[in-house]
Amino acid sequence: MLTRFPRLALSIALVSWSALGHAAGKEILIGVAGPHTGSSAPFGLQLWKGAEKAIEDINKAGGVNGSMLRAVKADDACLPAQAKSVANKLVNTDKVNAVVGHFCSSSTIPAAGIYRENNVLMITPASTNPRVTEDENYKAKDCKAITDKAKQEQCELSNYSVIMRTCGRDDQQGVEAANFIVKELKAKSVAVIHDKDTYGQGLADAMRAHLKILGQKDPVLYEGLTRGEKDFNAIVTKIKAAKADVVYFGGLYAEAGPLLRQMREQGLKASFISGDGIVSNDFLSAAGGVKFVEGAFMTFGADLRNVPTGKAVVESFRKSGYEPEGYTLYSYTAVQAIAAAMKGTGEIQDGRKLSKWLVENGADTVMGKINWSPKGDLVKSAYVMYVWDKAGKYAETQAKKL
Amino acid sequence: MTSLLKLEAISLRFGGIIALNKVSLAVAENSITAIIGPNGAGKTTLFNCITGFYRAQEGRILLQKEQKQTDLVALLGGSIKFSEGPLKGLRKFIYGLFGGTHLVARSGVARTFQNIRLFAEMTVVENLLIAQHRQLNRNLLAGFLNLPGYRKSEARALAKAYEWLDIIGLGALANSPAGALSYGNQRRLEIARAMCINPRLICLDEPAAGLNPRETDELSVLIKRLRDEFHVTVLVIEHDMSLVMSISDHIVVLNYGEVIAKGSPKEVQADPRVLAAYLGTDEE
Amino acid sequence: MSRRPVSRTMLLSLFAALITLILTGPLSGLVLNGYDFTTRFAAPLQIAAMVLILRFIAGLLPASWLAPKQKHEVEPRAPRFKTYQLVLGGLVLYLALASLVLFASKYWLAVGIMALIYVLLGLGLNVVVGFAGLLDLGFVGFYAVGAYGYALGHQYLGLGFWAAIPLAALLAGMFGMILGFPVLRMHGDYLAIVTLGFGEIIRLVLNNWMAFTGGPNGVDAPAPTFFGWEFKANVTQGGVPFHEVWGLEYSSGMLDAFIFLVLLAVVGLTLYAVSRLRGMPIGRAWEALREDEIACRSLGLNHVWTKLSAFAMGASIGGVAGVFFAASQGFVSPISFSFFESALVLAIVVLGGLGSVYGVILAALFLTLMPEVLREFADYRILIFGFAMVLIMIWRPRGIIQQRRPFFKRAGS
Amino acid sequence: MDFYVLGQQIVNGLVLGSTYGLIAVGYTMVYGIIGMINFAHGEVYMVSAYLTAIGLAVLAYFGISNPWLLIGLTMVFAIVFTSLLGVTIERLAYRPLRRANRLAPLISAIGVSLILQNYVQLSQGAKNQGVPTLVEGVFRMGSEDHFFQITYMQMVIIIVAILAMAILNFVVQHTALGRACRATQQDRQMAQILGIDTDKVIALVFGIGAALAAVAGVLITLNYGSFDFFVGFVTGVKAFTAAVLGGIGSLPGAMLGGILLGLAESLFAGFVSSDYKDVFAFALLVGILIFRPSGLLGKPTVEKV
Repeated sequence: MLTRFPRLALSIALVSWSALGHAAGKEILIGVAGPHTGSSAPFGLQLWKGAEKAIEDINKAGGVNGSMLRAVKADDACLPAQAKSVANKLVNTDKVNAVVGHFCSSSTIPAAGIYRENNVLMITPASTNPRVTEDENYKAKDCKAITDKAKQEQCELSNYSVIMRTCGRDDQQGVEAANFIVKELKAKSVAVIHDKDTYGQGLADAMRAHLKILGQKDPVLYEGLTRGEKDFNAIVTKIKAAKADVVYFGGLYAEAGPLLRQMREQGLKASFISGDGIVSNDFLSAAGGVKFVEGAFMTFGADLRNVPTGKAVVESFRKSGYEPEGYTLYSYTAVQAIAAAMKGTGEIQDGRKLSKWLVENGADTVMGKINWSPKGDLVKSAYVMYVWDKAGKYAETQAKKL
Repeated sequence: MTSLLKLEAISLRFGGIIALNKVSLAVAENSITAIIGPNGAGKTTLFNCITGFYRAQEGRILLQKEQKQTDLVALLGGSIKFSEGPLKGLRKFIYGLFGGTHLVARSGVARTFQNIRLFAEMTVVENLLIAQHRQLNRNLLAGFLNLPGYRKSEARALAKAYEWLDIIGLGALANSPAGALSYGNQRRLEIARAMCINPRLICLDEPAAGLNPRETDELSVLIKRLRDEFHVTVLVIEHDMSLVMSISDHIVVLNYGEVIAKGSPKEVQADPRVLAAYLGTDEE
Repeated sequence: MSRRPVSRTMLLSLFAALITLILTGPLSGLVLNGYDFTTRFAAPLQIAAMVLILRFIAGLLPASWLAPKQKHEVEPRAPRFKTYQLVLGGLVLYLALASLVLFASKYWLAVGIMALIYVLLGLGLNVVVGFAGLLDLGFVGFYAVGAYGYALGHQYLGLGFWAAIPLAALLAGMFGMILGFPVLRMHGDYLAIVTLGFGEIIRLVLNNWMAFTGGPNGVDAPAPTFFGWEFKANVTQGGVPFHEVWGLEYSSGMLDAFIFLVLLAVVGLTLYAVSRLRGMPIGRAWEALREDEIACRSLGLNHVWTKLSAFAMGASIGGVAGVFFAASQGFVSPISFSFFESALVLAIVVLGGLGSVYGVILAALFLTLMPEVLREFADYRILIFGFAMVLIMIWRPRGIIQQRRPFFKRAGS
Repeated sequence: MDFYVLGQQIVNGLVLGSTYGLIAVGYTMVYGIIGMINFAHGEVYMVSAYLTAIGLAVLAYFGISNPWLLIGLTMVFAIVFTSLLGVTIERLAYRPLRRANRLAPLISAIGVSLILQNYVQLSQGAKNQGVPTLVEGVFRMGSEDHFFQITYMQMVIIIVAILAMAILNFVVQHTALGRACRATQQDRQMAQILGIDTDKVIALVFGIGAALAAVAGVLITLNYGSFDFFVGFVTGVKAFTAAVLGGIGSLPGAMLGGILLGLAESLFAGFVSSDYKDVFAFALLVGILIFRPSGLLGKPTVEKV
């Protein structure tokens, strides 16, 4: 309501001001799409904060090719239909030059179709489902035979995907988790729980598949829970009865928290492992305190807060009173990559040209130097196993590198 | 005269209470038969049995239709017998579960209700059109495309509806909501609506309740017209004894679920058992 | 027009502001931060001040402006236009709306498609709730049946768009019957919760049955074609690209334009059919059933069949809407069929005015376009939406448009 | 079947069911008196969950650390505030619609729940919130690693739920206030003629319903420790289902329906499949309503001809 009225007024003023700027052709628009309503909203905020900050920093440094960047916020509520709608709006009405987002894989996948169609570069900082960058209709064309120079260039360009990401893929993440479970924890029986969503179930399946490759017997339990619920006692009792010594959960922190807490409350001492969906300080409060999360494992990309290249940015975030957790810095990275490509090519609209440049040159970002495959996935994206400690913080496990 | 409706030893119990105990009676074709009795005598229950809202537990209710006899109780389903085949069994099951009242109505028994049951939000003329539902062209496609056959059938129904509106004197109010009519008009409209299903027997449940003397007089004229002009048989429950005596050809007296007397108005009036039943309440 | 005394208005406004202050105090003034909190006392004060001002202004307005003014019944009226005039008007309107595809951006076309889909859903639910008076909270189930029917039908049976429309209508209609059967004996709100349960069951099964429906990942739905013309840059269904046939430059908006045009025609036809239904025997029977089931039975109407036919008719319209949804989205997943959608469609029917087909159109446009227009307000979007729902209901409890009953003229006069 | 596993699942079901029951009572009361489904009731419960956390944080700020005192004071705070909220909602969103058709308040209620949900999201942020564990301790039966258990907090929930229902049932059946409620329920016009201020009675019922939601909010929040602005919807739908299952309008019915639903979910999830537990719960509802169209303890509607 009125709580944020001054900000609302301000943003309206900004919109009208920047509309003038846009008319002068001096502005580059970056769409930032993610959930701002619904239960995944905290992640949408992370995406927004990261992108907003990156744009601010880039503008402070003089912008891109003399133009200033501006973020356009889009709320997809993690609903596929809404995601398509906002993607359409970003592309056709706001006429953004590139997009950072979306968050939920289930939203990113349908939205990606629209960006592909319109040749707009989209970099997702968070959607780890493999299908995001796998385009079924895509077939790499052989362009060598084409003699006409311009046409050949066109053909080669079409082999680049405008859908990219700054995060890893669930198949990589699942592999890391499975390795850890088998080699470090030496688990005998694993229970796999997921949240019946594209991301969660995809991750759980990827992990399960790799367990099989490692020669582990089938999980003693493979079940879905319902997102939004808080009482998982029945499933916990079931895990207990199945005598699992490791519980792997594919899903987000809001369900992971209560699940873990209820496991501990029922006296179940099995190790708990999850993926990057629980990378948020809110996991702590969702689980009901330090004593429940202590010892919980999770896979996540390198914590950018510890990467030397990101130090200054992290400091600056903290000074403004915001802890750049989870995907914040990945979103920051995505904007940096977009800006770098625009600087490098001098092009601000053609998504394929931008992605071609990124694939060929890589980008220097807060993550350090990063490179992409032509598909749009990171060439090197090491997942690392983290563990939550007594202080309610997470840190890389001290285990030997596998 | 032959009898149109014959009740043979109808019994109905609600829990331990015997609502109807071996009621037998016959209604002559083209007559006006009144059922009277003190409150709680089982009159409306009997009506509900005849019109298929309750299923009599024992006995038969036979409706004579040209050469054919229909057992109205059997229409409501009943115990499923394997010998009858699966189709009939399924029908019985469905009607047993949801009631087969509409089949009774379709076989030619119409009724009105003690507490008027009009379609209040619909217009007067629509009330009459619904009653003719079975006689209309209900083909969806014909309706959507407004084909001639459909138009003709609607026009016929409308003509009949207006005909009845003229009979009950509501022609001017045809397009106003039925719920907005005065009480007396609602009573008459309900009778007209029942008549629109082309019944052979019409059961009127206290049609004069709540009417003023002038309206009651008009009603008695209307009821007689139903018999004389439209050749339907009328069965009426009524407390207004002067009305009953003036219109009835035949009277059945019910008390505690049993028939205690029947005969012409004169005979019934003289019957000591009837006087006893009404003692202290009504001694006309 | 009477005015209430200003001093009293002042007092009432202050009271309202005080209540607001108490109610928003803890929630807006104390913001949770872990197990701790931070204070933001300005927020509740601001809200209370706004309530004070609004309440005061409202108090100064003549009372009759604010009071809900709606007559209980609207008298039927003889139609003002002849049939051919209406048909002609409809055609002109269709052409006018169809010409929108030439101007509207792809985004607004997509919004328009969603708006029309909700009009269709509203018309379908209107048959069940508005006409037959059966409160159905699981309508989204039929929508899902239609959408998945198209997507899965293509995947497993190779069904095309045009075959899917009648088949989805049939399939959804059948589901409507199946749902209708067990609820025949239930009344009012029991019916509501059982239908809600059915809607949820359909969604949950779609979400859990990985092997058949693709679970949460959903299924791709093919783009519609028209006599072998495909509206894609590259053909995938063995047709010819539309833009090549006509020598046009390819634009991704062509597919949306095509869907919009077809959908517009379907909505027009449905609109015609549903408004005809009211004056037809079956529509009258539905309404009669809503008014008094017992009286219906006494008139020989088969209430079982009548109820089932209402469910089936409503459901098949919902199923058709589902096909268009799948076609325009290009893929379907269970998240799109949550209970909230059912509530939204119900809101369309009730806000529009029960039984009123034109009200449904207005309400559907309002409820789908408003959130898009409000996108500028980002965070406040749903909040404003909620307030609008409550206020419209108070302002016009019988819906935006109250439908007149059909008028029946005496023959020959 | 392992006895301890079965026992644990039954305990799980009873606890879950009691939480449903507590909220279901609010639905049933409002339905009983004005025949409307108060869809915003789940959101009222959600608000009370936030109030619990705010109350605890404020009290802790003032240095109170006795857990029972904390819970007691928070409960009082939540009840007072939430009832006021309930009464205000009734006054603003439902009372103007008293004479409208049955569906108008339903839509208004959906509007109110959207407002509450988004107001809380805007003012408190979208993130998950939590409260610290105040009551620890558990009662176990069985051997060291083969047991079933119930925590003290879970026991409190079950006891309070049954107690609340019993007290309310007593109030409705045996006090002047209850008589006024029942009279209003049966015939509002007649009750008014007889001098009952029906508006007041209805407001009161909304207040009591909301107060129960507050009790549920405090206890459930303390038990599960975490909540967000979305819990009202998820729990609300289940609680509503429970109220209908038990026979809407009947207070013991709401409790019974809640416990039955909780047990059904928990046992089905535990021994068959948690993926399909909600399918089972709704199928159970449909099945029961087919054979008892007015719910388990609801009065059958007599078709009076």
